[in-house]
Amino acid sequence: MSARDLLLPLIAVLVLAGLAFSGLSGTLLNLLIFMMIISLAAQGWNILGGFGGLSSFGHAAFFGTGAYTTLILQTSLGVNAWAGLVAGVLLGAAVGAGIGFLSFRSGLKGSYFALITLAFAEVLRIASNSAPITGGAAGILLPLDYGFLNLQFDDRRWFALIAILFVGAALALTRWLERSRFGAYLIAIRENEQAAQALGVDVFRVKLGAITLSAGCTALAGVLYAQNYLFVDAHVAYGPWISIEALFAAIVGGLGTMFGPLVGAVALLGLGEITKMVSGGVPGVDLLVFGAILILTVAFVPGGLMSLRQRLTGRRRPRGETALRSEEGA
Amino acid sequence: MTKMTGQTRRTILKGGVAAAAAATLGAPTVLRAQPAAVKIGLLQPMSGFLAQAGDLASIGAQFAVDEINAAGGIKALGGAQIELLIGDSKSNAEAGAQEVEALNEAGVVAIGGGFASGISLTATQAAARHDLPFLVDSATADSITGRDLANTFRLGPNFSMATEVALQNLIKLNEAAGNPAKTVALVHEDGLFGAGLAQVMQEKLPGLGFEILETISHPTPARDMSNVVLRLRSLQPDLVIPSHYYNEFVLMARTMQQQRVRPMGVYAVFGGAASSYQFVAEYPEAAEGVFDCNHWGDPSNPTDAELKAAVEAQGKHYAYNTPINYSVVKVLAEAIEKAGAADRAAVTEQLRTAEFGSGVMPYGTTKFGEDGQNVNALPLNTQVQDGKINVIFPDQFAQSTPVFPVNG
Amino acid sequence: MYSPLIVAEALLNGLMLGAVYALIALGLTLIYGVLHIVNFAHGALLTVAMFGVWLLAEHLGVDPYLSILIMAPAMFGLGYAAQRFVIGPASHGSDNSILLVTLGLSIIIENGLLAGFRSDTRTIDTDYAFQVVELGPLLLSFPRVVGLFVALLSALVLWAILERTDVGRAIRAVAKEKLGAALVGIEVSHVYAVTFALGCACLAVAAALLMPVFYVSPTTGRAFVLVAFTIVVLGGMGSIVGALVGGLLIGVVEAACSLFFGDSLGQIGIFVIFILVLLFRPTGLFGARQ
Amino acid sequence: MLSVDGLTKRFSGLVAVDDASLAAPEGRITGLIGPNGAGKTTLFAMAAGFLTPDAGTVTFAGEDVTAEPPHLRARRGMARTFQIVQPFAGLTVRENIAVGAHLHHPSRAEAMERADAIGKRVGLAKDLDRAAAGLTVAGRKRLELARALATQPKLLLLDEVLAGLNPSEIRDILPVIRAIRDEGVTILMIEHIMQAVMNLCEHVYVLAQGKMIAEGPPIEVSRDPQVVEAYLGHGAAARMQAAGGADA
Repeated sequence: MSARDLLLPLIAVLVLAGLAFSGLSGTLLNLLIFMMIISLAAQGWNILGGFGGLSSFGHAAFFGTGAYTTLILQTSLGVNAWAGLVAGVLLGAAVGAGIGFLSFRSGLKGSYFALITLAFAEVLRIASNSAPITGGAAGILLPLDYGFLNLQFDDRRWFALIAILFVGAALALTRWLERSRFGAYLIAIRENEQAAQALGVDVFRVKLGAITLSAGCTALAGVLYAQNYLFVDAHVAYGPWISIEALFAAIVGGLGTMFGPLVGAVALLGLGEITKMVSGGVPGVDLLVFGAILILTVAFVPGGLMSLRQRLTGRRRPRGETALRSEEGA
Repeated sequence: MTKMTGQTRRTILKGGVAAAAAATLGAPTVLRAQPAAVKIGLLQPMSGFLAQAGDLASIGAQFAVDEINAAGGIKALGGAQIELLIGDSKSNAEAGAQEVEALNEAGVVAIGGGFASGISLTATQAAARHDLPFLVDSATADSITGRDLANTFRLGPNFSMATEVALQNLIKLNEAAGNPAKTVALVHEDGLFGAGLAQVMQEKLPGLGFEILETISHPTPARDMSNVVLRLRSLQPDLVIPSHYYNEFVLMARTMQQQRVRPMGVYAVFGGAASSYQFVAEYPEAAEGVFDCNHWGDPSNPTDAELKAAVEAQGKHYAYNTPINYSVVKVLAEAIEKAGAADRAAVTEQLRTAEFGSGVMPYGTTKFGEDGQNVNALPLNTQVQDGKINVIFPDQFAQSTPVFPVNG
Repeated sequence: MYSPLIVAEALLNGLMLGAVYALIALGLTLIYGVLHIVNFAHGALLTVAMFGVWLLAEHLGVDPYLSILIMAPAMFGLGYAAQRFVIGPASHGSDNSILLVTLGLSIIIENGLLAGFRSDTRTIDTDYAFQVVELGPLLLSFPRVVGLFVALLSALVLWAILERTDVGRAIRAVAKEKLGAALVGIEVSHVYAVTFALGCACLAVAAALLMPVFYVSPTTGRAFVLVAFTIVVLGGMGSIVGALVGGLLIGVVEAACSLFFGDSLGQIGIFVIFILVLLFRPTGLFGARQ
Repeated sequence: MLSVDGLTKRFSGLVAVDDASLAAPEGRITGLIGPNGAGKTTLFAMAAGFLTPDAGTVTFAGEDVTAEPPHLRARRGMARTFQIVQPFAGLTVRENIAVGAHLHHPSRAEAMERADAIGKRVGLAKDLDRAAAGLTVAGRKRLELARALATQPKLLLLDEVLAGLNPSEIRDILPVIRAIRDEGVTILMIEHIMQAVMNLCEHVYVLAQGKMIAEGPPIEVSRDPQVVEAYLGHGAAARMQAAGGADA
């Protein structure tokens, strides 16, 4: 990876940061922060689902672990928020490695993998709803206390900036994937596991690495979420909503592309706001539109929004497309 | 309904951004030359699994707004009208916090409501970011007012206050009948509300001479109550103390009827359905005799009957959400009146120091303590008797005498 | 801890509810066995059927059990259209895409219902909902007894359709050898849609059996779909007998768990079974070894 | 280089490979022939580690690798192609080959460079930027070969790389294989096309119904009437002789 490879992530960070400091109203700033959080979760999903071709329905397991970890450490051990953040990411990654170890050792993929991840997330949701350490059904509330070390800011633009920087870091991570042997191996596994094996790829280890990275990234989204709302409960942390948002943003944006999840998160959440406005607040209409967009994307633009741009500029890289269809040949 | 005139000033926030857009596009039509309207926010679950509660709450709040506006608005502000902005918390804590941001942006002076504890916890904190006074209605978790948030107040009683009253009344009830009840089974939903209440009961009941046979928890929503009721049938407790939301309460009561489980009493604390007219109307047999200790309007206050009529006029069934949110708006309006300005800090200051009426709730004067809890808040005990929900305790509000044991 | 009578009644309850679970799982496993797809929209389609039963009862006064006669064909048509015109064309036949398309479909259905009916829970009040059948000392819920028998009868009908009709033979041919079936002139996409439709018709029957004792809201199906997946995986993906036995088994396990560990933790039991089966015996109890 | 001894594999009661042994000596092209369903591909899969034998051992460069998974064997220098081609369909030809090259070249740039060179060598120069899915059958076969070569193998296991090609395509690819051998890569190939076997292989094994029934130089084996009549069908011997005679 060269310095040039980092240029695009850098530009993205500058544009987003400029937006955050352009005098947005509080609501729009909140929306921007939320977009960044969903983008991070989707960027995590994209590593496993987009590059590795393993669709998870249970990324909530990682998101929630990140969120709970940082809040538990802060409220009961008095650890500072940044240490909580690191711990949250590490523990989230560890949960990913654990689930990956069990699933990949049993050779689960496709629907089976999707279902088992969903089941793991549900087990965590039910358990955290009654376990004392997660505050049971009450959840955990972090007291309002501004300060850099607490990762809470009176002026929310600073929080937005931190979220944007993390999104930038995840973009750089994705770019590294595109430029590294690990990434090439991961894509090779997505395209054809057996052939990859024959070429010396340790399929199990590469998948395990991918789910660990993926989980860490989504756990970071969970940490930021907890830090932003200062509250998590079992539904917020481990509920199916975040698994679905992450998957939506990544697929609609463009699987296995660097900017896909970010573009997808911004487009979907922006569209969600517009739908809410147009529908006059009828509940469910925004998600209904999401569902329709998901189907249309899979049906007509399997490469996601990013492939539209490439179609326009005439470049062809059929990656996302095969990511969706990778099982055909298997 | 003469009070509901043409100028209903109710605006439902259409999502966060929409609200912001509306705010910048200028205020809604103002009739004649009037001082600028004062905006009060109401945060309620208008959608999601608690939507019924939010609906009933908004009727009460709107009723209060119309009443105040018809009587000349906020006099200290030259008769400024009140505009009620309803934010939909979608029955979840995160959306609640987001709606508070939207309400803030729309320029409200204060927010009332919250309904559920989880939502209220995050919403009050979000409001605190903007020094926005927040008057919680019926959310009961003690921790809501115990967090040094200067902006947070609660009109209704919290868990500890309510369970204390409920237990006192339970003992009174039992003593009056010659202490027949000795054993108890607790049935609770495993959420913040049910689990919290069950915990308090587990701590206190043994000291009061009751033996807890078993504590049974179930998730919300529950698919099926037959195992819960089977366990009750096996245990044969004298009393069943349930704490769950509406659907589960109904399911349990009907299954108990089916399985012929008839304890001496079903004694609910903040029961989801026990003091809901919908339950009483739809399943009179299952509801008959059920006790509840809950938020409840003062039956001797004529406005309470008017509120009930207003709800029924819309083809809905009355529950406590209406009177308590009516009262929340009344208290907030009084605070604005006393502050003499549509200013958040001034309103907060008034709430912290002054005394207020209590709308239609049986609290006498409302006075907020150091932590923001209304020190005079009081739940009432009711019993379903002949298809009517009657107040049985405390004596000064009682409409009838309790029937206990119910199965005797 | 409990008297044998109570335990027996709880297990019987579980067995009877399990029969309805089995019916839901039957549709899922049939679709998997023939189309080789995991239909994630199964729960949402169940919700649609339950709302259908509710609407018929509420507005036309149709008895929930009688509404099977209307709902089963209606759901058959809906299922046919969904597979033929949405799922099939949109997913280009790839496993991952089908999963995503059916997920999208379930989100559309759930939120469409939410927009139309709000999230209120709806119930049907029937005279017999809380009646009991007295079997010696046991008090058995009447709707559950009906559920058990109708579910078993439906399974029998489904079996007869598969074994004794031309369309059933075509379905079995496609399930075994898609290419070969296509070569002898069977229209595969039509057979796929019929299979999907049969699965949906099973849901209609299940919905009618559930409504007298249960409520429906736009997310009700979710509670059942994971149970159904567990049954299908346990019984072996694609195995009809497996789904039946698995359903009854899960019903009993659930009842036992919730009797002894409480309803909250009883739920975990099902997921744990699900995970263990997937990890250690993904072919299920009745599935063929691969 | 490679030797398998007494390999046996059963599938639910059916014996696919029964006590089969063979050796592929270093620097030579060894052939494995036999009628359809003889168990050749199963034997190959066991040699490369994709299947675990029920009995027997696989020895590679003097070490027992019977229990090693395929990726570790690849790292030792064993590469295989698949009878049914398995391209990474969504990637370009260059990227496909680079996956193989990555085995010894962690750097992306180096791997791509190697991929270019190998692509040119097997005759894919003009297709390097195309999606692998868009290649012709012949192109895909070349890609299989190129990817395997990119791992810098000591032993190449070729599973019917010539099947499905027309005579002129075969004529083009034969020298490529011979050149690979000349660079010191040992080759073991399964092949149906007799012309190629006679042409390329120094030593041939014959597998039938899971059992090794003959071995020797191709000419000898092809003249073994037992082999010809029992396993290659009537008249096959004559065809083989004609082909061998014309070309050798």
